[in-house]
Amino acid sequence: MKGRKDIAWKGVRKQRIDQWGHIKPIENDFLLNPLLLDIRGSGIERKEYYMADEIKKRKTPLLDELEEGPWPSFVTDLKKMAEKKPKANDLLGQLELSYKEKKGHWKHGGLVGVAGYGGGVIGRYSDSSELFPNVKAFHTCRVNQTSGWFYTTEALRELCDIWDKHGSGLTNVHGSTGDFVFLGADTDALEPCFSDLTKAGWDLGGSGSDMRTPSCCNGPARCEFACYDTLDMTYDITMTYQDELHRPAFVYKWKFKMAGCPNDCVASIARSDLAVIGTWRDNIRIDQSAVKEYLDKGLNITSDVIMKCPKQCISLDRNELRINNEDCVKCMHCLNVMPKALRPGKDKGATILIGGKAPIMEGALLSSVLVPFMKIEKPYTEFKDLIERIWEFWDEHGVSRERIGECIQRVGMGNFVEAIGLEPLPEMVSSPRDNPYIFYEEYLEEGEEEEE
Amino acid sequence: MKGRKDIAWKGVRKQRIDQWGHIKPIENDFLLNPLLLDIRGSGIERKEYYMADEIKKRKTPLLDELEEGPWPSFVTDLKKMAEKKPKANDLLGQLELSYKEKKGHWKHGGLVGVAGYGGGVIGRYSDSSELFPNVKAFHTCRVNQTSGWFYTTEALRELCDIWDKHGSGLTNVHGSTGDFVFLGADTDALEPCFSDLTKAGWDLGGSGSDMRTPSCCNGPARCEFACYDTLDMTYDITMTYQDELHRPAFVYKWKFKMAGCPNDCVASIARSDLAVIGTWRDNIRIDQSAVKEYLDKGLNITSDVIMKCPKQCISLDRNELRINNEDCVKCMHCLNVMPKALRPGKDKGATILIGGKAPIMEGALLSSVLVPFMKIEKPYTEFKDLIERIWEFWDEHGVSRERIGECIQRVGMGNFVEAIGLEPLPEMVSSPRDNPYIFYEEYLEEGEEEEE
Amino acid sequence: MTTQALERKTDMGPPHYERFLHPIIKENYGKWRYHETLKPGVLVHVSETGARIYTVRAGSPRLVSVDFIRMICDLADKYCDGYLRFTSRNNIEFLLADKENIEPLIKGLNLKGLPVGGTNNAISNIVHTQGWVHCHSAATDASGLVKSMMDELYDYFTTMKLPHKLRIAVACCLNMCGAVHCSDIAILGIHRRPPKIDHNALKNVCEVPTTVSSCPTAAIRPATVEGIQSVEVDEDKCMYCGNCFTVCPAMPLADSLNDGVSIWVGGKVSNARTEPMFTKLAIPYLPNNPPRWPEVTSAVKNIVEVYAKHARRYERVGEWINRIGWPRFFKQAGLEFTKYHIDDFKHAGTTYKRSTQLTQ
Amino acid sequence: MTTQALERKTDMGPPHYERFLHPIIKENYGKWRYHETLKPGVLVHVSETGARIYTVRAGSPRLVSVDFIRMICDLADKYCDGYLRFTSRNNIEFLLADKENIEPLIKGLNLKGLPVGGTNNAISNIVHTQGWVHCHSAATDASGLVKSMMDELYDYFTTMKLPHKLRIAVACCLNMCGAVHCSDIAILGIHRRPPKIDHNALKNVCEVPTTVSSCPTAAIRPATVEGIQSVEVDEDKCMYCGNCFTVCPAMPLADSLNDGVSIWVGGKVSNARTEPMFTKLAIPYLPNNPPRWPEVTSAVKNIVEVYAKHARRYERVGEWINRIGWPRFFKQAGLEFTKYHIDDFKHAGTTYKRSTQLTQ
Ligand code: SRM
Ligand code: SRM
Ligand code: SRM
Ligand code: SRM
Ligand code: SF4
Ligand code: SF4
Ligand code: SF4
Ligand code: SF4
Ligand code: SF4
Ligand code: SF4
Ligand code: SF4
Ligand code: SF4
Repeated sequence: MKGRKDIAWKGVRKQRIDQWGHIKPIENDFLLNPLLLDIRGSGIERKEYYMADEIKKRKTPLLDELEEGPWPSFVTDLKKMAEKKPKANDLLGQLELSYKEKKGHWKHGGLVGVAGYGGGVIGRYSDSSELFPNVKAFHTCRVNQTSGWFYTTEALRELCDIWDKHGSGLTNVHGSTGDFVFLGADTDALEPCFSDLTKAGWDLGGSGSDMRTPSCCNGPARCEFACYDTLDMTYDITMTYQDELHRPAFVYKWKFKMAGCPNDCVASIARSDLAVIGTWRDNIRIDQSAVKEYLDKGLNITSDVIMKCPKQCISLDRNELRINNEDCVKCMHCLNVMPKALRPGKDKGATILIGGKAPIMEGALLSSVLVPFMKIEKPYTEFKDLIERIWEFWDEHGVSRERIGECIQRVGMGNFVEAIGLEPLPEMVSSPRDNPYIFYEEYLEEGEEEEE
Repeated sequence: MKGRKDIAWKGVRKQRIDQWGHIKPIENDFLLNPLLLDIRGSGIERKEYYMADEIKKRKTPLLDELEEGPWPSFVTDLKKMAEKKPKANDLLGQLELSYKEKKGHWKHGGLVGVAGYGGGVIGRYSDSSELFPNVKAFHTCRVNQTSGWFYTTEALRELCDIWDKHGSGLTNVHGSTGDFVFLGADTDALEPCFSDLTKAGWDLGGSGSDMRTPSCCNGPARCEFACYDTLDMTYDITMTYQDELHRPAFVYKWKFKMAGCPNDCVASIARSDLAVIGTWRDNIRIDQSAVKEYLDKGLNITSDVIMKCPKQCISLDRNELRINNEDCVKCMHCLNVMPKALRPGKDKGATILIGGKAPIMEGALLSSVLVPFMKIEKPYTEFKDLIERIWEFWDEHGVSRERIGECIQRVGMGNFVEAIGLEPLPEMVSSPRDNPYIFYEEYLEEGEEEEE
Repeated sequence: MTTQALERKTDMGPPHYERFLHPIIKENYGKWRYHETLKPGVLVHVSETGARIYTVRAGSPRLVSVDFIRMICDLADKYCDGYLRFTSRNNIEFLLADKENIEPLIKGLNLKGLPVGGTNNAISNIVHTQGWVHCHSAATDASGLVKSMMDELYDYFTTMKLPHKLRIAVACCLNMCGAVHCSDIAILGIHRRPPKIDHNALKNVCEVPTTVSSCPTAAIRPATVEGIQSVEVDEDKCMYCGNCFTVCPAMPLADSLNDGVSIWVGGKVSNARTEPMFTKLAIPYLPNNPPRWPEVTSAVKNIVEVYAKHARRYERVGEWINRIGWPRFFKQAGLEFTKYHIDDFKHAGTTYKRSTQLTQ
Repeated sequence: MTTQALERKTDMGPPHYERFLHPIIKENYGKWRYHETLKPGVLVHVSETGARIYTVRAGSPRLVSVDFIRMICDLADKYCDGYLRFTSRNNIEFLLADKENIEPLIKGLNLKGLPVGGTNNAISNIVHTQGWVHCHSAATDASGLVKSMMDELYDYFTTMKLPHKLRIAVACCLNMCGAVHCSDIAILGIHRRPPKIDHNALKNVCEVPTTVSSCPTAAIRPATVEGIQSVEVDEDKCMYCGNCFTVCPAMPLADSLNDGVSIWVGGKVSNARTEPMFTKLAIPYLPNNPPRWPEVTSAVKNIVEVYAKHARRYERVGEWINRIGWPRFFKQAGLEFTKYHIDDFKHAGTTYKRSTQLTQ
């Protein structure tokens, strides 16, 4: 990408075009405009809601119904906290109002944070603070979780103590992106809370147009299928890109998720811009005696394994299991059913996929194959080089609020892979194009020689 | 549709939006503008091509090479005709020039025809008439073929005689849409040729923005799989819509193709705007003794039939073939392999599919299910009613040069089926929507009652 | 690790995970050989060395207080040498060295009202989002919906009697923070009324061009309203995505009367057997009926039960539906098929049935 | 049937097909029970009544003279009681009542240079279009390409040794009159140079707004060129579709140096086993090399042979490729994969590989 600033491909849409054919100006960078962001926090004064008697007294008849039933009740927990914490108490009140009115009572956004960080805090203000003054401000701190969400009770208690001191005492363990979320802080409490966190060795995660907190499955820590060290890679990437995590500088958010194998227990293919999914490229290792064990225990290998193999490449020949590894697509099914008998090969690594996201604005995307197989080894140089080339590209060609998956579709996957220095590969597509609208990049002028 | 002129659905794109997000004005009706069409014929004077000696003498060294090889040579045939017909001779010359220069030598379009008809003739003028004066004009007449392309030698000779008299003597048997194509007439010859044709009982087919000549597979005439009378329906539809066939009045072309069963031997699903594909909805009829015959003759029913059934709904139980008809999707494979043993059920009819076309401008489309099952019986009233409702819709909502398949995608299949008075059915989709961008058509105002 | 100012530490990142690994895990890191499910919610992983680590998985509401966390810490201290983790679906996993501690731990958990399960052919915890508890965008609540549904589906969490894993997710608006786009069953909060514009506020807090261009369907036009430079919304073009509200606070969509929930089915993310799939629309609208959303819970339960009854072993919801076809799914689940089910978005045409392969 | 003027008959439509049906066909119309393929190109259809009609299928170049037609009529008179038909792929089908006539007819056909075959697991006749013979849009010739290819593939027409039917089509420009979008193998004429604008002509024969709006990629802009109100083309945005030329004759795309042929594979239209499929790009460009297009014929033959070698019985080309995956197809066929193969059109994203299911 360096020195290629001026490349222009054929056929690249210069505007962003959405699903309805509406053309978006490419200089639409409102969300990078700090001025604009600032005023979002100020919100709009909403008209007052009537204040019902039972709410004044924190009677919560509607929420109370959620204390029934076998599943653990967040209401019960909330109520206990409400006895101790005014913020929790007012949250309870406001939530009851929402249940009554079938409507939320939070103002729009709010730009707050800790000094020097652009991410990690989500500002939140009540639109009914006259009723619920203690949730007038009710920000969240996204505390960067540990790789694989492993904790000691000591560490958890430490986090609890900090949050007990500075906030509502309410948390999400964990947020959808993976953070340990402190739910409900005053603006004033943010810096002291952050200070206590860092003292104890914790830091904030991401929010806004930055790299978000990477997360991973428990991988080699507790899973036999892990094809690379998801925990270490996640830690390493998180540490390497602290600046990208904390100081929003991208055109939009960027999420990494690391899954140890194609089972994808962190839903990386659907929920991250860059998914690293472990796989292997040699033969599945078979332990025939364990096959026999499964058979003896009554497993119906034919119906439960052989018939379910998407490539029909397994057979059972007098209790010997055979796999035609050339046809196998490493889907994991046979290994999942017989983990004791089958193991990934020894030549392990990962498939790198790009572009997953939720639907706003152009429809949801699943990540797609960028590198069919990459060896994943410390210090992850090949991976980081690739990521940096991608970020450079995105920085140059991305439009504000355009995730990388959308950017690639706009620019064309072919142009994208070329620009970041990869070869186009048939593994990148489920099938080649079926339309004849090809942007051939060269043509001959009269007098020129015929091409070879 | 009558009396519904003012319906406006939610979410319908008021403009036509192409694949690149380019917004097309909806009043873009240039091809309906006869003035514009007229001047197309006048073409542009192209610069003269040098006239090689060998061409003057009708030496055709390049084309001659196409006389080699086992497949019958159109060149040999053309040359024979060239000896008799100056038009064929000049065609040969111009084609040799094209082979030499790797370029065609026909001018653009040309609006010619027979009186009262807007379709059936394609005008064509040479851009090198100084070299090849006899192909200065070289129009085609599209003669409406017979249903299923059945002929007697008498009829064929009749057509040959007419064409020998009026044109180049060259034909396409048949054109891609199905017509018997007379290739190469002078403008003057068109009316006399037409007159002789009609006298002999023949008529022209379609071209331009009209209904095109319908065509069909040989169906019940020579095929055991036919689920309805493709020949009769094609004839009936052709006769009923003579006006639509001959006087372009649509926003663009419209093609019907009738296939007797899901094998679709006329490629109707890919090549017609409206495909009628025979099918059935009761059980496949099995003749177990014929099953046994196939087995005896060595057919491997397990590998060739059972394993290939897409729904895995066939089994063989002590030489008895069983079909789980509830799961069967009428794909035809098992019947194709064992026609003597298996027959479609008795409750026959057709699936009606809509919208197939080539790629210009929004990418190729395959037709999609509009009516999962319709009884197809003379006089085809239900079918014709449906077609007329569709045409009315297309007339009202279609944009110039927008095939019905594109129109439906723009307007939305849901709105389309509603407008033509059909129920939305899950059979119309391969799957329901996966994006949440739903145009809910109603909402409640405050004070209104909650919906049921 | 960089330090920005003298008195403040920044960019130190999370603590290193090794600090938190159970000694058995540390020793057998990357050496796990296989696992077995001993009973619902209880796994054992066996190492090449023969070492074993036991896991007990307990459900959690995710929205929990520090006291709740301290309570589970007490249990982990007692039975797990102080080691525990959370899963990608917000369950709590207790990691045990000693098999003998499994039953006492489970008893302890049950005493505190926490269910054990979620493994294998079970419904695991519901991935969900903020809802009315914390988000400005919410069209429904998340925690309450989840509680209501898990109460109904409890039995499927604590047993393993389904044909295969069943994964449910909730998102309270179209932003889909719960990533409901690829779940076996998804519940999605929806608005159904175009934004009500606060023109006075708009002129102060939003830029007109930005607001206009935020709309995917070009429903927003600049307009002068009662002398104020503002915008107007062509209601025919609005599909309630909320993107304008994200960009301009003066265009709220939340509406007590019209907000509600839609139900989606058949997504998955694993690559096992079939490739990952998106969820597809099953029910376009059910009302918000807090505190227990009875329409939603019974609709979800119905789908689970139809799946449980008809799917084959190892078939995820989407795989089952693909085998039987959508027409039969709608019939078996007793759901109405409407025009809303027919895609009219970007790739709409690719979802039309372009074949005669139909069951009758 | 209406009559427009006194002296002219119009709108009478084609003659009724019944006139042209062989008596055996008329009697057994709709009563056919089954068929058998007696040998390549020869079918027998057996009726419920036991009656039989024999079919001999012969290849035709489609572009034929009246004398050619008369020649086949002679044969049909001699052996078929004067009854014959043409197929949807432009083959000639002779309909015989008498089995004894089959061999003499075949001999007669062969004498005239016409091959018999095209049934079952064969390559049938190539559906094709006008090419340089008659069309203004052509980027290549059709008849010559077909002749060159069928010479090479002759053996596959007269035998039935392929895994299954193989259907080839040719279209000489992107309009695709040969409907190549759903063939096992398709050959498509392509331009590769933006239109050269004849500004003088344009002002007379085209409307500027119409021309501008004809372009799918918005590559055409109004422009004043040497004082003439005309248009200009942004070459970076042109993908040579030819739609502007269809609308405006002053924008020809044909270009001796750059026109050529692209090769596509894996489409089908039947609903047998798998749903209909589009063809996909295999080779983005091969030069126009008349009279025999050696690059094209050998590329096509290579694909046929790789298919013949690797596909399983009853697998069409697309079904075979779907089973082995595109990466292996490219490897086995020795084809280069380029950025042109990656879709960048409307539904491009739906063709990306959104799964880890890969062979290595
Ligand atoms: C807290 C959290 C939900 C939760 O309850 O766990 C969350 C909450 C919000 N998300 Fe999210 N998202 C959260 C994970 C996700 C995920 C899931 C994931 O990361 O795996 C997604 C889907 C995956 C993806 O990124 O596409 C997600 C997709 C969105 C989107 C849509 C993005 C898109 O491109 O389609 C938005 C809208 C936006 O960015 O403007 C959004 C916006 C928001 C905002 C900031 C609301 C807004 O309009 O600005 C929410 C703040 C709520 C609040 O009051 O705290 N959030 N958001 C999750 C982050 C916690 C954490 O750090 O761990
Ligand atoms: C003669 C024929 C090709 C042949 O050699 O057989 C033909 C020839 C032309 N077609 Fe075609 N089309 C012919 C069948 C088709 C088919 C196949 C079919 O009908 O099964 C298709 C694809 C199916 C479809 O309709 O989509 C077809 C799709 C087109 C298109 C693209 C339409 C689209 O929506 O994508 C055009 C362009 C246009 O309409 O502007 C076109 C335009 C043309 C024009 C009129 C050229 C033009 O730019 O205006 C050609 C005149 C050639 C000439 O000089 O005679 N022709 N055209 C076929 C008609 C003969 C007949 O009546 O039997
Ligand atoms: C603990 C956890 C990873 C983590 O780091 O947190 C995990 C752990 C295991 N997963 Fe998973 N999966 C976990 C979330 C997931 C997810 C993500 C999600 O649900 O959002 C998926 C993708 C689901 C999807 O496709 O929508 C997932 C798809 C699988 C599969 C593939 C299932 C399938 O056939 O589609 C397997 C294999 C199996 O179950 O046979 C699997 C298997 C396993 C095994 C057996 C792996 C092993 O050998 O240790 C683990 C115990 C499974 C169990 O629960 O029965 N895991 N697993 C996650 C537990 C979540 C929970 O609390 O329930
Ligand atoms: C004569 C013809 C219909 C007509 O009215 O003209 C015809 C006639 C028959 N077709 Fe066909 N098909 C004819 C064009 C087609 C087409 C259209 C095309 O090629 O453009 C198709 C769709 C091809 C595609 O999918 O791309 C077609 C797909 C089939 C199939 C399905 C093959 C498959 O498995 O995909 C069968 C069944 C089979 O072959 O087992 C079939 C079977 C048959 C049978 C056996 C039906 C019968 O019982 O009589 C007929 C003799 C077949 C043979 O050639 O071996 N016919 N058949 C057409 C002959 C064309 C030719 O000259 O070769
Ligand atoms: S993704 Fe694979 S390696 Fe990671 S926890 Fe799941 S099964 Fe184990
Ligand atoms: S991993 Fe999947 S594709 Fe490979 S052999 Fe096992 S079941 Fe088959
Ligand atoms: S489409 Fe069906 S009915 Fe018609 S010829 Fe082909 S196989 Fe026979
Ligand atoms: S018609 Fe097709 S789906 Fe039905 S039983 Fe036969 S092979 Fe199976
Ligand atoms: S899904 Fe919507 S409402 Fe729920 S947390 Fe995310 S942005 Fe907020
Ligand atoms: S909700 Fe979405 S569709 Fe409606 S006006 Fe706002 S941005 Fe446009
Ligand atoms: S494919 Fe193109 S060049 Fe060939 S006949 Fe059709 S319009 Fe003419
Ligand atoms: S050939 Fe097609 S893309 Fe190129 S200028 Fe003409 S219409 Fe536009």
